[in-house]
Amino acid sequence: MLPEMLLELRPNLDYAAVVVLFCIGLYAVIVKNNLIKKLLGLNIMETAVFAFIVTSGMVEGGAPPVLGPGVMPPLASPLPHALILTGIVVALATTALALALIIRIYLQHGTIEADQLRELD
Amino acid sequence: MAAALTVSWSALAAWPHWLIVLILLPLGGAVLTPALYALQRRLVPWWALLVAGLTALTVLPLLWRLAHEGPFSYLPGGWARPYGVELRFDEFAALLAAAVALLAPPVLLFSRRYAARAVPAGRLPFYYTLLLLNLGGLLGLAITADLFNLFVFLEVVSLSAYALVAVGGRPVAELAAFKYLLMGAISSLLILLAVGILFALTGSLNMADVAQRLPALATPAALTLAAAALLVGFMLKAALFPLHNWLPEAHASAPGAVSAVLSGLVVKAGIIGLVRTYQLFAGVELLDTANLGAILVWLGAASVVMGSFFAVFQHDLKLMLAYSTITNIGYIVMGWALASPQAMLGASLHLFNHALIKTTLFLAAGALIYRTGLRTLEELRGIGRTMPLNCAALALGALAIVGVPPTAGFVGKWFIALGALQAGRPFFALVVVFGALLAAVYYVRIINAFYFREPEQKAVVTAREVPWSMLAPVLLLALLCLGIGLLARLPVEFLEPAVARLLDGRS
Amino acid sequence: MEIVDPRPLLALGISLACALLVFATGRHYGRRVLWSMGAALLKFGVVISLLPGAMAGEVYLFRLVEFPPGVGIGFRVDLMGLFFALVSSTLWIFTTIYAIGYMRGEADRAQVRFFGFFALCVAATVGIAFAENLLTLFIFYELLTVCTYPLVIHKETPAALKAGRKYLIYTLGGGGLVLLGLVLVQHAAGTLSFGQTGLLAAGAHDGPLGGGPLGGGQLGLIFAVLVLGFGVKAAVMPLHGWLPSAMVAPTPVSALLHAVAVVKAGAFGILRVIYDIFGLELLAQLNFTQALAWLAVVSIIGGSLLAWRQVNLKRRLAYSTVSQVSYILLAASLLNPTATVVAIMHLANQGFAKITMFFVAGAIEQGSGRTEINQLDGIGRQMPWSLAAFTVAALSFIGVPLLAGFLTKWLVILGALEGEAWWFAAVMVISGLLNAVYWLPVVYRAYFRPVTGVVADPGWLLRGPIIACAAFVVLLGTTAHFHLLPFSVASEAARVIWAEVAN
Amino acid sequence: MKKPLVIALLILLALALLAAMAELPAVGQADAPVHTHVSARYIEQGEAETGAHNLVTAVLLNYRGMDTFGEVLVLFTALCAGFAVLLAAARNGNKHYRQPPAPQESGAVPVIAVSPVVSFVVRLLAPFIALFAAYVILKGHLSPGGGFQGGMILGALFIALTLVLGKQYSARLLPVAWRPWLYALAPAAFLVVGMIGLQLTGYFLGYPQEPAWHGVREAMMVTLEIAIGVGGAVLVASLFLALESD
Repeated sequence: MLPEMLLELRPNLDYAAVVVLFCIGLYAVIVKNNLIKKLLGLNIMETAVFAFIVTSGMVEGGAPPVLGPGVMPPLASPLPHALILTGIVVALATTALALALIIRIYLQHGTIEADQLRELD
Repeated sequence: MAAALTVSWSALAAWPHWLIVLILLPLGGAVLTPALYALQRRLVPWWALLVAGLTALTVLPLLWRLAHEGPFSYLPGGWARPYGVELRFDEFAALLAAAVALLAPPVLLFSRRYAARAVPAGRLPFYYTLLLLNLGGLLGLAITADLFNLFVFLEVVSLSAYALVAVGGRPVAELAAFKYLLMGAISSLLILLAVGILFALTGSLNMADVAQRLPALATPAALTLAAAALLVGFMLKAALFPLHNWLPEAHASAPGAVSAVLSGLVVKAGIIGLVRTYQLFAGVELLDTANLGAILVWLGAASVVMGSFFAVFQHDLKLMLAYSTITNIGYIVMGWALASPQAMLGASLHLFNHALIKTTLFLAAGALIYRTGLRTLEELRGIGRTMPLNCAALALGALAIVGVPPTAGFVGKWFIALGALQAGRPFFALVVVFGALLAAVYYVRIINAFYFREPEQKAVVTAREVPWSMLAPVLLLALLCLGIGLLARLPVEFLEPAVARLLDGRS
Repeated sequence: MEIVDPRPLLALGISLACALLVFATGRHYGRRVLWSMGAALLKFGVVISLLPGAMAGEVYLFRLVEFPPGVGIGFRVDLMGLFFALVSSTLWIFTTIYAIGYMRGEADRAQVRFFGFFALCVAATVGIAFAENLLTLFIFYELLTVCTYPLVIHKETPAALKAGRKYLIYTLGGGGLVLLGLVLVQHAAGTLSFGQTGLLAAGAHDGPLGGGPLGGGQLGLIFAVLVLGFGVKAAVMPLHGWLPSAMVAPTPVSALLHAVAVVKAGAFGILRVIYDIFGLELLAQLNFTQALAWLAVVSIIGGSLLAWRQVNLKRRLAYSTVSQVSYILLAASLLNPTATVVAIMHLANQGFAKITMFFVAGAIEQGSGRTEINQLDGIGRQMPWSLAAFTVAALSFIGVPLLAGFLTKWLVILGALEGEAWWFAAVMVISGLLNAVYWLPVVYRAYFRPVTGVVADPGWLLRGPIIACAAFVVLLGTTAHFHLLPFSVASEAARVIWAEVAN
Repeated sequence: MKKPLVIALLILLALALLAAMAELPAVGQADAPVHTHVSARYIEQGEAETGAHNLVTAVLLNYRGMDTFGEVLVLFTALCAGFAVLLAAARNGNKHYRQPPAPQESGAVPVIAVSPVVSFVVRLLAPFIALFAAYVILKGHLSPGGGFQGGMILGALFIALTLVLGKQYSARLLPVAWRPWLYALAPAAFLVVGMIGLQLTGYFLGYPQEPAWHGVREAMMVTLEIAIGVGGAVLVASLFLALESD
């Protein structure tokens, strides 16, 4: 079953990279003790999802969806790009707030290690 | 006279732009709040209240139109679906919108005096801004008919919610907020991933369009993954057991008015998400929705039992209320997943009623903390003597959440239990009753401590009722807990066709 | 003939208004007394004014609100409910007088709470009696639970709080069962309204939700759930544990628990289950009542045996209640007209006799601080009026003719023989003997042992109600066939119930 | 103990994800639904309908303007959230507040010794960076680029200047009295442009399509681009200042 799946996956190897990236990010979020590292893991996951959506809009031999002299179809789909621009802003916002919270946690507790924080409770 | 009134109402409701006004008002109001603070800081609470009040009024013509015409759409930019972003006002959107409309003004009125003490002065304008953003985001999330737009509004809601938890500056709250953020961000990512997969499969983002195109696909694994990612994502947002871990601390450590909004309204965003997921996949034959339903029913039942079970052992009043939210989310999800007309009706009713009741409870608890600074039942013993009105409101809210007839909490549970029997699954009717009993146990503990124990703390003995601008909203909401229970006929009749339509769409 | 009439609501409203007034202004002794007595008398007047019409076959109806469609709060006065309401509102008058005397020494705050919640409890009882449907009944049933709780923990001692907790766990558990039954009945029958011969009778043949006829198993489940749910309050063994513990409460509260409201509400609920929800016809086809009868027998004999073992007077009274209330269940489960009369009638018989004994026990405790039976030597000579009343009540329980209890036993025996269930008749005789075994020694001690210690005069506020209640015990036993007196009301109620079957 | 378990679970998750991904249309396949359904119209008619050469901009500001409105709201939310979490938490009368431990460095502004070379270079380059930011914002209309990207450059410039020239200078660059209005600029611009669209076309965020109105349409979109740019820059700059303030 597994080799069969891999065979099917061949045209979608780009997506496989996305899956690996996603899992690496999730691993960091779960296992890492340092809150900043957890946040980095989250950012890796975000990147994975963005990469996935942008990849889905790609077309073989296509040009970027910016019209102008000499631009010939096929064009990549503009929609995923637009979505991901918004997605990046959302990720930025989340990261900014998370960093702000981490700063406050550090000021209040003197540490940003998850296990030490748990003991403080 | 009555006829003239009717005509003018329908003329008013016919104005096509109410739906966009509904979200522009709170969001626009929020955007201007920091600037207003710079000009005239004392006006900010009143400004927020005004914005919330106007938003609440906006819901009225929308409800009128929905009741007379059925669901309707608004197309920003004028692009026909699926090319633009569609906004759509259906009964489930109406439920959440009505809850926001009803609860936002009392919460903001309560906040004026409450936040002045619970929130550091420099953060105050942002407290109001974030509250308005949160409410506006919830409205947007309720009415959007576009998958990606749903994600964007969900983020407005989530980000403001994370920050609101920490706005009071308590160290515990900041830690809880971070935990909440981490879980929330993961759930958002899962949702975005699912949106991406659905987009890759159908090339569309409009929910109705996607739902139409999904049944033609022959990709079981991808569909399952999309459904699963949406389910898990929204379950995390809704704090369904076993993904509830983040909720109690976040809701308990936030300032009282914020807890009310979080527990009453924000978790409902997850429920609305689950409803939308259901609507997306209802017609897909490759994917056995009954199986998904079966899982959700059990998770809902587990939430009911576990939430109550944890709540029984809490000493902190607000933690108790927070665990009770998990229980009630369990009821709603269970009712939905049972998928019989009465159970769905009950779940929809409970979505609204729980918002009302939990807001009452959290505001009343916030008022107690405002006066005494005490949080545990042991410390608050005897508070019923010194703050009788506030405690009476809390007691009424407690009765309602237990589901004592004829309060608002009864109706939803009643229909969920009946619906369980209707679906031929009497075990879940038993769960409803058992959950109500467990709830009775811990709410009796609260009432016992407040009324039948001698005060021990000095702060309790010297406590007075909170100022009227805080007491009035609490009392009003408590009376509504009773009144809406008595008037439950209206929402039942309003929702029945919607539920029938939803179930028809499936078969 | 159904007539829309607001008087049932009025009766409820009087008690509620009394509670509110007491809470608002009750710190003043005179006002507290005025509101309580005024409301008790006024309510009795309202309830009794319903009697002539009801005896003439009128049924008063008042629907208050319907919240989910088809499910609402409404009131309906039929004879059985009216009988219960009459018993309870008569006893409220006596208990109020007694309580005014009994509570005199207590702090104002405690008294306000006592009289306020007492009025609420009585309001709930009227609500139960006049409930038009099972939901209304359930609401007031739970209101009763909640409002009795502050009374049970009145003394706020650790023992009282513990008893209160036990009381709540038992009764809320029972309430949960009733709620479950409520959902099941609504699902099976599509309605909760009383006043048809058996809500479920229609559903048993043709399920309204298209689910086909209800099976015996489903009906059995509904019956078991409801009977056990109500049985908790009726203190059916093995669900009786809360009742003796609750004896820590002051005497008027015990009176409320045992005679005026709480256990009666449970028994009344079971009567409603049998006569209105299932209906005689349906039950006649099924064998459920047989099980209920045996459950009642266990309680009757077991309660008596346990009572025998008690050395504390109030605890002995408590276990005796376990035994006595089950008479009602036994009679009801016999399913014949004679037994139906007594099932209703015993609500009054047990109430008046038991309240007399509680009042006496309270008066003794108040006057001398004695609570154990072996301390009662010679007290009959010190408190002649009270102990005479006590003796009357005890003889009534034993089943001496011309007293209320005799009527009960006699009719149950007749009913049992009518149904050719002679062993239930035997149970009645054994129970009478057991009552003799544990009550006569008390009487003997009181009269024939030498006097020990001094007893303060209980005063007429306590003595009056005691004598009046004992007089009622005699009255109930002797005036069997006077029009509008309790026995004829109960007979008429039973006749109406059976007339519907005959049609 | 925890790690192997997590890894095992993640491998399972990865397999599930891979199974799903394997079923998706092949990457780059031109007849996938992504390309044939909604996108097809954007590519074919986008320029005519929106006037933007950059179709991403067309989608961003026109077809899915609501999303971008949501995006600037998210930015605004993040800004307020940052302030709500970071601003001085001196409490008014709540005894539960625990004073945070004093930060190691005393003094409000972390003094970073900036070498004269760096200072000179930053000041020298500042106008050019600003020009570049403006270019990216405005050029986004025609080719890759756009408001948000330009805004980030502007924000980075602001941070660099503050670091080099000190906090006093930042108040001159971004006057305190203006700040709340600048926070509101991007979402407010959307509201105004949306309302103008409502007046002109009858739809919120609608753009007039008649040839006579093309200039207006252009102006509306450029306004939004600039507003998004300024909003992004203000976010980065303000959060930086808020971090510094405590």
